[in-house]
Amino acid sequence: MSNNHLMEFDNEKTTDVLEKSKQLGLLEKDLVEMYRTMISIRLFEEMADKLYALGKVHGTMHLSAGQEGVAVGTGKVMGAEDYLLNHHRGHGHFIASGADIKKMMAEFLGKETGYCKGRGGSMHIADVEANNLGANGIVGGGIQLAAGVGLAIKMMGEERVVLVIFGDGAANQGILYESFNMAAIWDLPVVYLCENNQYGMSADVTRVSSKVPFKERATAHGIPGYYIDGNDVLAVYETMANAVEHARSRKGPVFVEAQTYRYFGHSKSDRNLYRTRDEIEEWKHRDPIERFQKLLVDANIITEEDIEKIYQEMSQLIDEAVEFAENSPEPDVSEVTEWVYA
Amino acid sequence: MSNNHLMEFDNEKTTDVLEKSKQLGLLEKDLVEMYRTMISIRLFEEMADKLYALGKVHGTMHLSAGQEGVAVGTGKVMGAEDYLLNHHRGHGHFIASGADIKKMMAEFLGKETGYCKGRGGSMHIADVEANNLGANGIVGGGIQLAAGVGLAIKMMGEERVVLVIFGDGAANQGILYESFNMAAIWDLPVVYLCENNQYGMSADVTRVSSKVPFKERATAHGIPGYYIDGNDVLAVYETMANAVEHARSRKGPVFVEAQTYRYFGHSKSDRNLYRTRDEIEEWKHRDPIERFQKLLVDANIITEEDIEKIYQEMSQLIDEAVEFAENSPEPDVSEVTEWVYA
Amino acid sequence: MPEITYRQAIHDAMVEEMRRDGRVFLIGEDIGTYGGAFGVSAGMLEEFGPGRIVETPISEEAIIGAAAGAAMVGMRPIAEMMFMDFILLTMEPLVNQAAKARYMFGGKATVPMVVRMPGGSGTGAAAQHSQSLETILMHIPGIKVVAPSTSYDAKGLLISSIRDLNPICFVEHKLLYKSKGEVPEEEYAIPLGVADVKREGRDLTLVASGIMVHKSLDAAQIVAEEDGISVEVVDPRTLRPLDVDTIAKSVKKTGRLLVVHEAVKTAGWAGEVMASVSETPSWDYLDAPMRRLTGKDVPIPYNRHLEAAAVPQVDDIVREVRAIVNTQY
Amino acid sequence: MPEITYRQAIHDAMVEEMRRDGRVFLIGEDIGTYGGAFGVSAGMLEEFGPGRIVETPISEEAIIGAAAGAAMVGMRPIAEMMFMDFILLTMEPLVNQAAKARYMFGGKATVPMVVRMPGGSGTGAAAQHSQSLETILMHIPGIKVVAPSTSYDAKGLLISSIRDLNPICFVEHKLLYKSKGEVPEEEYAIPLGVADVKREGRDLTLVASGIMVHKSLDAAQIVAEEDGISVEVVDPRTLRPLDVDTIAKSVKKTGRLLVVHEAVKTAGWAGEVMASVSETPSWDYLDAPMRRLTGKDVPIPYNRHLEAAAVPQVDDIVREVRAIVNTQY
Ligand SMILES: Cc1ncc(C[n+]2csc(CCOP(=O)(O)OP(=O)(O)O)c2C)c(N)n1
Ligand SMILES: Cc1ncc(C[n+]2csc(CCOP(=O)(O)OP(=O)(O)O)c2C)c(N)n1
Ligand SMILES: [Mg+2]
Ligand SMILES: [Mg+2]
Repeated sequence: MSNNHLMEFDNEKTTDVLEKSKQLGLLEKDLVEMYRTMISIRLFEEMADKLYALGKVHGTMHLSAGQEGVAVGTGKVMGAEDYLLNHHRGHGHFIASGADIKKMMAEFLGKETGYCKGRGGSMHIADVEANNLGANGIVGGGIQLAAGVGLAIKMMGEERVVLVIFGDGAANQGILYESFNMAAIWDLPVVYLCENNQYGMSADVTRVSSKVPFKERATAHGIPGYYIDGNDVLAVYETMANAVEHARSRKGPVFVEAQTYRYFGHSKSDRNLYRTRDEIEEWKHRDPIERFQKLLVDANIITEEDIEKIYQEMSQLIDEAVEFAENSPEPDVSEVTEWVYA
Repeated sequence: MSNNHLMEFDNEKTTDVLEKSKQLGLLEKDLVEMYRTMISIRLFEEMADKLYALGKVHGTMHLSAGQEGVAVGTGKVMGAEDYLLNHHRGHGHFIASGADIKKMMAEFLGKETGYCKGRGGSMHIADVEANNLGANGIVGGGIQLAAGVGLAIKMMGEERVVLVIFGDGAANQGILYESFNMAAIWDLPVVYLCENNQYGMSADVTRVSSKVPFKERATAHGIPGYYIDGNDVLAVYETMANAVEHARSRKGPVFVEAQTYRYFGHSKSDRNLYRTRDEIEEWKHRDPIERFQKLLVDANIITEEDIEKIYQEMSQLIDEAVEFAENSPEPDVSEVTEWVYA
Repeated sequence: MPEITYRQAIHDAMVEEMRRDGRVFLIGEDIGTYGGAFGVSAGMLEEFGPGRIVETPISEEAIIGAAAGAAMVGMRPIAEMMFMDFILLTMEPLVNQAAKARYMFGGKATVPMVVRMPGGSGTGAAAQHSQSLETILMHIPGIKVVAPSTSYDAKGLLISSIRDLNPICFVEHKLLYKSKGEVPEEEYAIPLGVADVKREGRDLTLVASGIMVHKSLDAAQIVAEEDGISVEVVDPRTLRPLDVDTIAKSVKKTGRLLVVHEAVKTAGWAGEVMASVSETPSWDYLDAPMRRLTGKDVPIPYNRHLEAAAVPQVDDIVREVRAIVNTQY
Repeated sequence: MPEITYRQAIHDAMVEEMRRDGRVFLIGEDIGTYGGAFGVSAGMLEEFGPGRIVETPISEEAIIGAAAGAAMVGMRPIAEMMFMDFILLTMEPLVNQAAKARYMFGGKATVPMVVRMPGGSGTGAAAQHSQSLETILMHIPGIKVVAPSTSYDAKGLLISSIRDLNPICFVEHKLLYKSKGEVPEEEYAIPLGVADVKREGRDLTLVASGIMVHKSLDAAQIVAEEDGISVEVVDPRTLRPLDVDTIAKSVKKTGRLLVVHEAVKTAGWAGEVMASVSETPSWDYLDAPMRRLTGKDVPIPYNRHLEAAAVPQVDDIVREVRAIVNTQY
């Protein structure tokens, strides 16, 4: 195993950020905002890791450091009215979609002020009012819910789309193909985003998958498929913008596979035996944040000072979130049986 | 709906039976035997229909008249040591694989002498000793059992292959894609045969399937796929022989989709509202038996007299089977709880 | 009141609710032109069109997943499983997603969906098309399980189920589709969680559901005539939530309990009824051990005599009632 | 005897059986280099190679389908579900195929397979990774359900399960993996279907399984010391077939029954124990209503206090035992 299975991407590599952003209709402030969000995700994940090590986070969590390009390139495209079905490694996507990190931290600490009043935790974090229909503890669990949401959108004649995110491992769950088929025959506004970080837990994607990239599995269902560099945030933005436009204009579902990499272990029980330090280092050379940062600096959009400041600001926000979470009340144990039924 | 979605087949149409059979290594007696088996299936299904109408068959059954080309072209290829996972419309395949029609009839009549001692009926008929691992009442239910059998064959280092048969409707069950993926990554000796008779119950295959023919769904998994005329028995034989050879020589799984048509309703509750008489008639012009018969007669391999005689012989065998079944004892009700556990 | 079939009652409930509420739609296999495997939705495609009578590929897990997703964003799906047995293909979205979303999300989601499914044996469909799996569904917090035995109950309970905000498993019995019963012409709804005493009696409380209500009523009539035994037949109608009050009240009166279900014995819901009664003061009034008469612990066999032997029949119920009432404890 | 962990006991049983019988193999997700999510198969890839430690894609239904198919033709698969919750994705091949093949085919097939699955709460994994679904599996004719509570039982029962000719659901409890217990060095097997009295007592029979055995033993110790109440703790070890004899014998002696399980209350297997006891002469010896103490009827919440409140704890058991023993009926 290694990375030499990576194929040529469908996207053009972003080299000139000014030209690319013009093409995409992104202003400088959009670029800076995207950069800031990427930083906030990275720092958030590092803090989550710390809290876990301190025993403050119960259970397990799945960190997405390294995958910020996919999260931010995607989040920037989605409208507030669009639905999101997230997966277990979804902190970044949730943040990029505008989450309140205070409520996220509070949820991780199991507090009543958390998004799910401490009932869900990282694996089930949701914000239904904001159209975020939840992370999912079942690999592939959100895929067909998304088709149902797409069906509802179509029935109600709305302009929204639904985005469902899942990993390379999830791509081998049969439900994806039932979902592809249904979404295709009914032209549902579903955007399937496969975040391929090379592994499903310890399983190298090439060892457990009959053929990569996966996009052929989509096109075999008549669904347009894209295979892109997920560590190039503007490439993600561009492809996702096209994908969402396709779905929103009632042309049916789209499939996007974004290649990326996670730096942390799969979850807290992971001893990283299935991959080498070298491999991790190799991917760090393609770090989505550093790549984007370099482009921004080279184009004089941000300075080293700005970067420093952004890191400080984001750190502070995260510290505030932790403080909020720590000071929040625990759920009332007498309410343990509430909210089973509506 | 109509038949104009039929694409060009991957097989060459059989026009010269002598040349074709020479190519395939089939002797004249093989051809006659194949013809006889086709007749026996047709007559068997007609008799089953009669018995059902007389109230002698309990429950439901799914008749395969019209699909004899697939059954016989396939059955002739398979070796006795090969495993079969059949589906609910599998009488023809069972007969073509050498079943004892007496025991089949006895099973339909729920008798102790039936293949499953009257416990299974048409939907669960099996002959485990002869490597027939059963029809299946669950659409798609045999697909992944087959991969497991393939895995066992591989582990034991045997030369066998496993054939799994399912319909166009079953092709939309997600388990098929989990199975494709597993069989492909492990190079399992599984032959997937999709018997596309245009409908899954009342559902026109083109209405409920994102893309036909299905073979692209197999090739997207790196599995060779063929789309053939199932009503051309020698074309079926040829393709299946290649497919089985591929699997047997440890090159991994293969997928074959054979186009055909069922004449009877889906099951006994079917009022055929979803298709027209014209369509049924149109397909009868492509009847697999008549087509083969004409080729055999034209090539002077059989005469009209032979045909008459074959019909008579087969009819008699079937009558004998019915008699056997009718005279067989019912299971002993006191044994109803036997054979739950081994 | 006009008499209509159980099938018609279910059909009418769906049609009326779909006329009343544009969010209600039907999703399943062969529910359009074919009218459903048991004909329940016959004619609905003509009235509501393919936009609301959503015919699917054969992809049960996807049907339930789609229903759950649509329900989470405001629709009111009624999903049809062609046979109850196929619910086994859908346990992931049903149990891990639909049933838990509300709780996991801290009370912020609702999943108003109904899954209709014909269960039970008696048609010769054998092991994979004849199961009675309601107990499994009862064991899932977040799900309600409804199992009507008459046309009247079927219509009234289905209307309440469609209007309910939770995932509902609505268990129909194949052999009841042709049964007839009085159903009012005016709109009505039967609240979920309320049992119905289908026959009053003094000597023994018989709890039964679905087809077993009818067999039990027949048995009750026989023992009344032949033995002078007075059986009270309680039909829970909703298995979860279970109306323990009504059952316990009856047991307090009769001092004896027999639970009859078609589902197989081991870990079947008879145990739930007994455990629930044990938790009430009625336990003190028991004059005999609580008993159950259930399906045998076997897959349903094909042969019609074996099939009949696998589940309780009227004679079996008569025998069991006599044994309980006539034994001295 | 050496003390080993429950995890090690399961590991050893698999290793020894794989050495003994070339037909035995392991199939599941991340069972190779990773050693399984709970480390149970650590090191096995090195000994047996990828030919017998079969690492799969994330395709649970396919794992169970493949195991069933392989078993039907002579192999002896041990399938690992990473979490018991995922068995819900596999109900089709498990229930409709593996469990029924033998019966449907008139006794002519055998499906010798073991499905190992860690169940239960207590690790903060929340609603989709903490379920106790054994009751559902118990309701399926053709399946046996095994649920060991100690290292000794785990090893002996797993060996019997691997040698058994039927589909076995082998339920492990996550919180027990690190628990230690004595296990003999020589080969042994514990027959399926035989309960074990984990503590003898006179006043009350407490039936518990898995982690609840330990909580119950702790509670028994407390009430013995503080109240002089003598609790007999019966661990069925195999939930299906259930050793009703041992339970009934105990109830006959103590006159009181409490069933403790982590699974949610409604339609949980406590009811099966009660129904079974009702069917024995021991019913006559009951001095108090049979009771159950179970998981609450909720999905398992994430917050650790809520999570603990959702399932029986030692204090709850103590309270319940006292209430039963001290109440006059
Ligand atoms: C149905 C199911 N199977 C297995 C798991 C355990 N599990 C959680 S995440 C994971 C790997 C998922 O891989 P992938 O989809 O690539 O996502 P990634 O973790 O790489 O982001 C596994 C096996 C699960 N939660 N659900
Ligand atoms: C899981 C499942 N879903 C639905 C059914 C009901 N059913 C039986 S056969 C059938 C149609 C199957 O279509 P296809 O696979 O094309 O096979 P055909 O009947 O055309 O031979 C359906 C819907 C079933 N038996 N199992
Ligand atoms: Mg991954
Ligand atoms: Mg078909």
